[in-house]
Amino acid sequence: MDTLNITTSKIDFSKMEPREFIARRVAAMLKPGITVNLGVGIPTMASDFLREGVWVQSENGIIGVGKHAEPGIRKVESYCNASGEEIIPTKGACTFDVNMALGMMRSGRVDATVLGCFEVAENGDLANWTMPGKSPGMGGAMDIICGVPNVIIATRHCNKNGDPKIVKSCSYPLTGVGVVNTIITEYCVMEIRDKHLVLTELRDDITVEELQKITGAPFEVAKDCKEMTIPVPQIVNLYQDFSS
Amino acid sequence: MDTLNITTSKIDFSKMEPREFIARRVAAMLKPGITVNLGVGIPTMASDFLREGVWVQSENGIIGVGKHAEPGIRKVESYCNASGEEIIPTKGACTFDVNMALGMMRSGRVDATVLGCFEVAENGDLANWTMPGKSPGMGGAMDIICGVPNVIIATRHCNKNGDPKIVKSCSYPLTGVGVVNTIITEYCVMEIRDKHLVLTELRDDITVEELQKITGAPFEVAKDCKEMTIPVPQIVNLYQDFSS
Amino acid sequence: MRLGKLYSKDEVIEQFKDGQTIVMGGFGHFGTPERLVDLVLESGVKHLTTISLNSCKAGFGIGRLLSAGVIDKMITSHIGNNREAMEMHASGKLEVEFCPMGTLAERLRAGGSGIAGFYVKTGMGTGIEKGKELHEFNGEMYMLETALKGDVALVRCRAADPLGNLAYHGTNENSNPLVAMNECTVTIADPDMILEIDEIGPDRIVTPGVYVDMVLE
Amino acid sequence: MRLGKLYSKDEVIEQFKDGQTIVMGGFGHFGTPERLVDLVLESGVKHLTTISLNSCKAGFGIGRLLSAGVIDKMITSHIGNNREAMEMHASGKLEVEFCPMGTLAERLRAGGSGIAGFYVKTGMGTGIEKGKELHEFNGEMYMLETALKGDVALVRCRAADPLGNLAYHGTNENSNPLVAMNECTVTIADPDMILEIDEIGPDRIVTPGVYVDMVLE
Repeated sequence: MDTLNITTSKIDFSKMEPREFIARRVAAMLKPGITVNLGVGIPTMASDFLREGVWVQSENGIIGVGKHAEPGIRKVESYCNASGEEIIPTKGACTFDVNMALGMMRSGRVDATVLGCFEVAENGDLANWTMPGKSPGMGGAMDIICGVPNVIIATRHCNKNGDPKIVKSCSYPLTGVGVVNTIITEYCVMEIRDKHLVLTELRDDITVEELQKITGAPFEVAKDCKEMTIPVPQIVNLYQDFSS
Repeated sequence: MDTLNITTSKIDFSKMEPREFIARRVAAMLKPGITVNLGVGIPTMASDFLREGVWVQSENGIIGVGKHAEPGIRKVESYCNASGEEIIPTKGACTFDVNMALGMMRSGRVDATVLGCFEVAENGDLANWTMPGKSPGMGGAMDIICGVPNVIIATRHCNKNGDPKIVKSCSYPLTGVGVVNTIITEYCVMEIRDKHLVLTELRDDITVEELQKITGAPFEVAKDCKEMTIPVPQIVNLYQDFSS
Repeated sequence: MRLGKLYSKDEVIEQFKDGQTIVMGGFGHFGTPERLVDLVLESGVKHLTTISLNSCKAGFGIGRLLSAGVIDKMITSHIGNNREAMEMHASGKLEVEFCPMGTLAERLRAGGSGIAGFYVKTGMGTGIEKGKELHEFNGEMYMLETALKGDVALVRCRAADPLGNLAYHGTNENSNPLVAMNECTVTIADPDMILEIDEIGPDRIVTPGVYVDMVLE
Repeated sequence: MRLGKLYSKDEVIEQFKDGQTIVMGGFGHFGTPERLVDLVLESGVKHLTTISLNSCKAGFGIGRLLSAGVIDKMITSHIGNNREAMEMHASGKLEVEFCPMGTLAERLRAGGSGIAGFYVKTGMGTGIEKGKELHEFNGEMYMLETALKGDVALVRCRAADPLGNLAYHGTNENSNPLVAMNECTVTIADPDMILEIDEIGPDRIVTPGVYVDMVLE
């Protein structure tokens, strides 16, 4: 799940809505050839910014989620993503029932998933389905993370009260135990290595010290920690074999 | 599963091959509107003699098995029955995988099944998958009888050694316990009622005493025991609702 | 004489009773049987339990039954995209039994294919395994999930024929084939279009008519 | 650069090794991956275990591997339509592990969808439940059946595209979608025809390419 070694361009982050920034950074992380599940919220936004050749799987029964549909361009809404938003299927898409969609994930056929969170802990625990007074439910998240090897959390760094979402230990009921590999927020990219947070990318308008103040758990700064940017998309061939 | 109250015609049984006679009698028993599974051997022969409106299900994944295909009429063999013989699908047929085919039967969606046997006991036990020196295997039979409410056995009255196939108690490993409702042989129709055999139809060229000699278990003769004949097929409408 | 399994509005309405468990297809507002929801509402039945993937978007599917106050309890995996459902649940007006989506879908399939229960890892360690039977397979722990069945199954499909054969389109398929399979007392399809026998075609039929009791005309 | 998942004969042959468990689609001589059977034979591998619905008709599918003497053990539901298989089994030359067809199919699906085991009534009271865990559900006894996985899955299909999406036709579908789902090290499809991307169509694809590793050109 490395970022491809391609040209990067400087974007004025300060003018970009944080959720869009996160979605774009997530999209840039996804390598052509992989199949990735995108969860409700920021993750499904990423589908508008993906490189060609990235296959988006959605638990409602599709591989080949494309960009969001423009309202009103078609009469019958027949394709949606995990957020229940209308999308245009990509070339080569296929649809199936939700049983196959989730069975495919439990059995490890999907390479990665991008999910939102209420809390994510330094040991990789994830809480995103219920908290006092707010219980959206787990949807497909529990099924997804029990088989998908690479779990990426795409989230605002803090919640609406300004409290850290990245914590030492989750206080809400868990969605998964020790499953998270990568966290992407509007400020940084962190990896979870051996139950510890490692900062691998940081925006240039925030310092490590400032980031630590809004993060609820200690993190190590990777030796090769880079500036957080959004690489420019690369055109690829749908037929290409990226497996090697 | 009653025989429809329709005109019957006399057929010269002595000139008909016993397996064909059994298959024809089975076919006449199946009422338009029902869905019936036909097993390997004599049962699949019945599909050539069915009335219209009887839906034949086969465990290899089809509802709408029609008559056997004439050899060579088509280049690609795409439809077969449980015996692996090429058939022509009926109008309105549909195909599916074997998982659905057997799940449909386990969950009681198929009204009846017609199977062959090595032995069938007066209490409804069935043995048809393994015996010393001969083990064809159970195929779908065990799955089928665990959910299908009406189990009809279509079999020669005696085996190749002339020994009765209808017995007091099966000597071979069982395929099902107390599942059989009806037995059809080249000589008679018997029903299993409260773990006892009841003769309901008998050919006119054999006496009750003669039948008892080639039957390995005692049977009662039904008060309304009839001559065993093959009713003439009736034309029906595929769209008709036979449920009421 | 009835033409196969095609039924009128009035005949369908008769199927609904107070206190039933309704299994409904749909995800968000995609693939929800809206004409059948109309008839549930028209029937005036109350105190329903529903089984569905999620609570739909407000104004669609389950969401409409919820707004009408006829649902006592939902068995579902997600209500987060329906503010009304979230509020009713938070204020205690609606009982919600959450079940992971894949497990829920698998339980509906089990309840329609003679499978009493099955073992999955989904949710192990999160607390949802509490009270469930656990079993080790190849060194990993799994939890037992059991078959789920309803009274009435409401299915949205793209096409139906008079034999009750159904086909789906796009992601409107979602849970509909599983809902159609589920062993309910009555299974009713709401097709976008009714085609002649053989028009769908043997390969394209996803739900064989043997699973379907009524097709709404 | 490789064009998607299309592979040559020689590349496919490299996948076969002595002692592998091969899961093969097909029922009788319908829907058997004959071109892949050619390659198994050409590879010269031996001591195979096979998992299939039945032993096929002589001269087709599993039947050809059996005649070549490269199968040590079969896991199957039926060998009755293949006299050679019956004789090899009766004389002790072939080990056969019988499993009811629906249970076998369900075990292949379980072994491809993260389900470790499931409970069915199939065969209760016949003796095949011996040594299996039993469980009561709603007053009836069920037996635990476990997931089955192989090393190589061989799938026959009507159409494939370069992404590995597969579609089936008629009763040649039989076990092929379940074999394709099964979690094998390598899953290889033998299509009647290779179509362009999007030619099969999203609704008509039965096996998404994500399950398939190689499509034989």
